Amino acid sequence: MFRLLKGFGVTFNYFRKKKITIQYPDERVVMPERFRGIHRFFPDKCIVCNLCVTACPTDVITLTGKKSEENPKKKIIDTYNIDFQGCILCDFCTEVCPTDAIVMTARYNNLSSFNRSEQFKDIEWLSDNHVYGYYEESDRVPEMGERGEQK
Amino acid sequence: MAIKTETMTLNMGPQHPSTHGVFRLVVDVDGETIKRVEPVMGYLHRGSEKLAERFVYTQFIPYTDRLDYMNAMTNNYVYCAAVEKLLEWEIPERAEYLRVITMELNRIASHLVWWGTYLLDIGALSPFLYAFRDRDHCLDLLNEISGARMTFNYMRIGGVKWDSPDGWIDRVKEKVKVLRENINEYDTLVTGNEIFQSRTIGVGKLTKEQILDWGISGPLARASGLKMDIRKDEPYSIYDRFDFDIPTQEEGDVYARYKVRIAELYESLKIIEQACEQIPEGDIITKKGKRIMMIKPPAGEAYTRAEASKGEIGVYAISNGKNKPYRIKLRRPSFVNVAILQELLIGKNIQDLVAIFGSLDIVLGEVDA
Amino acid sequence: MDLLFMAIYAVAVLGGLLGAVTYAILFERKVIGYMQIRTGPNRYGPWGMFQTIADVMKLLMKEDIIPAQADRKIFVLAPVVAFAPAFMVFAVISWSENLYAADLNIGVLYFLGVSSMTMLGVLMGGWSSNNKYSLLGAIRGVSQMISYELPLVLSVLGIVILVGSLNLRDIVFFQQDVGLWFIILQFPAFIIYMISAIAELNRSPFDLPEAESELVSGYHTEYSGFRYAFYMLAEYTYAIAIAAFATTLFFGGWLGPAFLPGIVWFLLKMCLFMFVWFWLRATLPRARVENLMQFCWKVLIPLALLNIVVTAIIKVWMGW
Amino acid sequence: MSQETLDLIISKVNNALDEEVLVVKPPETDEEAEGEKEEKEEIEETAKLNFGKPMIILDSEKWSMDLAKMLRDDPQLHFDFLQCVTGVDYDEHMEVVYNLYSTEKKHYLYVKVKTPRETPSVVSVTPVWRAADYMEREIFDLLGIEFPGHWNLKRILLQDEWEGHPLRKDYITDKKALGLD
Repeated sequence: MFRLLKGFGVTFNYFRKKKITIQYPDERVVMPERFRGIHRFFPDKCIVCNLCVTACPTDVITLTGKKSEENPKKKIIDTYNIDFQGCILCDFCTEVCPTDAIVMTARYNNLSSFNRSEQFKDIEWLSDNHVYGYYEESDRVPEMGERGEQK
Repeated sequence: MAIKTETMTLNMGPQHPSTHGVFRLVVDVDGETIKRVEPVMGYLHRGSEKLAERFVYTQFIPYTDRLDYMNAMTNNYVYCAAVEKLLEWEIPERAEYLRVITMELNRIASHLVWWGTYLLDIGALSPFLYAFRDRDHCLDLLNEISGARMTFNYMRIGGVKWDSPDGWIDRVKEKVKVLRENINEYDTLVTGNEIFQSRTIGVGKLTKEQILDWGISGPLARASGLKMDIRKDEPYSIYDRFDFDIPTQEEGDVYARYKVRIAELYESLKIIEQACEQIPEGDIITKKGKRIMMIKPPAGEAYTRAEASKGEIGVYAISNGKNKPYRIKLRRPSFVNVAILQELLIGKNIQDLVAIFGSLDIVLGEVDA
Repeated sequence: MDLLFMAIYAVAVLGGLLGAVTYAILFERKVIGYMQIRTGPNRYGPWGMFQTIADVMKLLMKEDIIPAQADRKIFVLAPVVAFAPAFMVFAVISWSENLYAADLNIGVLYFLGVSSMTMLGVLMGGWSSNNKYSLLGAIRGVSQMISYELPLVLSVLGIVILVGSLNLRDIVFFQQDVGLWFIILQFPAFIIYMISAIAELNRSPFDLPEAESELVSGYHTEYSGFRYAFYMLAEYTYAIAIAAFATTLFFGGWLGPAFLPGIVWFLLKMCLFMFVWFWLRATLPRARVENLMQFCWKVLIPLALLNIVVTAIIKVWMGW
Repeated sequence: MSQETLDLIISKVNNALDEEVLVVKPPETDEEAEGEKEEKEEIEETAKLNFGKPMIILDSEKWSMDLAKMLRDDPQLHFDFLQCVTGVDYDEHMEVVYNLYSTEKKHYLYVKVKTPRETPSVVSVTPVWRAADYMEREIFDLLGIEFPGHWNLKRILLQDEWEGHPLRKDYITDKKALGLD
């Protein structure tokens, strides 16, 4: 008849326990290194192979290349845009990239904007995206193997 | 003396606190008694099946995440398994184990969400937060291994994407212990509660015949005494290596469904524990599977099914030998299960509507595909 | 001169009440938050002290919406009707030995009579908003409040029999003389009172009229802004009134060890009551409609009647 | 096991229809495989094992409610659980695939029902398996296959005013009209 009274014990027990809320803007969850956050782009490494464009299921990546000045056989990246309105952060672009020129950071909080057009991120924004997370140091080269075995 | 009454049409949804998304129920009520129900859906229709025909095989995997976003791992699995069946590939052992562990973790997360939101529908506030705390334990683990908390995109045709990070298996084992304790606590808080029982016992009964007739699967079927679990009936992946039971209940009411789901939580924990013990070293993906853009199954068709947290999820994949699927049909358990509503709710009152509707555990992403 | 005093007292009580309601809401959110392993409001002011004030400010600044199809006059009047009786009953509450408004010799009767009018606000609000959820909520609310009025009244009768007076201050003095609070002497009555009080207040687990998972928000679905705030105010005022009434009847009012003034004891006891209600809300699911009615008519009322009979027999037998 | 089930199904269905509707390709022996291959391909195979599970292919005229009832009620077949209904648009014809499962006998059956592309129409099985209710509506919605005998055949996922059937291969996605471009 009075099994419901047991429940009061449970809730009162929690009343005394330590709270687990994370006070978001003050404290932030650190995402694990594999976290598929917002992209970072390394223009120097890109070989303009267009693989990320073909791999993207949502067709949000557009890029153009130009001839390198020093070595006319080599192509270098000219523009590289991701339209984050459609990006589903699926990681296929980084998975197919042969040179790790595009990687995903553990960052998750810099896409909010008041304007749709601001979701359109260009090469500068993407290569500058190193505020925190796993790819914090701008000069750090992600090692092979760390990003998985598929390379 | 008969009192003259008039029916009133009540539109529950598309925005209503207990329809769990954009689902609409057109209900004719006489007082609070329901005379007619018409479920209206499609508000979240994204044309997943159409999209699949546009993609190469691998590219569709992130879209399966978005069907039943509470239990995305099994969706991943069943799609990959369907293509693997067409390709007739062998999957490395370790990949299978990782698949099972992640699927079961995700099943726990899904059931916990059901548990919390269902009690919120019934009117208890706290279980929701307790459940989400424990669900977060699962999601953190899945985040670590797959890089996302809900839309995992973890499995690949031929294996899985990542190997488990260092110490992950140990962390899973620890969390299993924590979860087991917490789930015990839920039992104390809710299962014996008389008010909860009065809301659920004898409400929304489904007979075995109804279950079979309407093609209902998963915990709903098992709560009506039908011992039907694809993990046992037709062991896919490596489920035949684990020792676990299929919890069933005979009553078929809401309370039975509740008990089946709670019992399933324990079974899933059991499977995870065993899998963590047995997991071998080795490859995580077949050689051919690594070339994700180049997968070309031979022409053919196959229906593959798996036990998702909501019921039987199936993929009917048809290949014509090209690198894009010819047709992908998704058998979504929620979509099939929700059909029973139009029959089940007649004659009940609005309060029971919420209790019954919640007990079906549908996810609108899956209903509308 | 008396009139002036009365007006001042009423304004003072109203002011105090506004503050009390503000912090009752904060208290509720904090208690429930703590029970749900979170901290509750903590952004405005230290420990979230100004959260409710900010909420009220927001509500006051909102656009005042009256649905086009609503019955305007009744719609506007309903929150006031809900609030007025809840506030009026404070006239007979005696905060401490010396602090009271009216030493009314029919205090209990006045309290019960006036407070039962709050249900009119629910009915008017639910009916006039011309919303189906509101209507259903109002139907549930009125049937529930009328039904539970009975056990509430009956549970108090035992005390009235023992004391032999309807004056609330006499009841407290009686407890002082006997040296026992009525919670011990009239324990069954206390339980009945607590349960019917929850139903009267539409609080969880009997919050069917505003069951948010079924009826969106019940009888005040269409209310927004200031009018919604008024409903909130009425609800919490009534809760405080019921708690104050219970404190007087069962917990010996302002009685307590002398190191604290009587009014502090009174408020502390009220807080205890409120805490129990919040605790219930954090623990229990919502009850069933049929069960609610059955429980009232088949369990609570017979029990209350039994309690009256037993009390009367004891009274005669003991010769009090 | 599966081969036996297939044989059983073939005999039962052929019995019910009173003609040899279902034809199995005789198992190829090594000698035959070389010489007679071309001839055999001309006989259309209407019953086979698909990944170890029986599959039968029928024309929509042959597929009827009685046949469905037989599949469900026959004590040896006992297909009481309809798993999945799939509609497929092959460019030359359309197909509806019923995946049946027996919870007692634990065997499966794929029933493929072919229907012409111009006037696609397949008898509804909702009176036999209510599970087909929503799944057939979905196919009607997305592929435009009619299901005579369905009690409430109308669009389910798309809105009622939608034009065309998106899952048909010749459907042109008008991105402009959808606001995607």
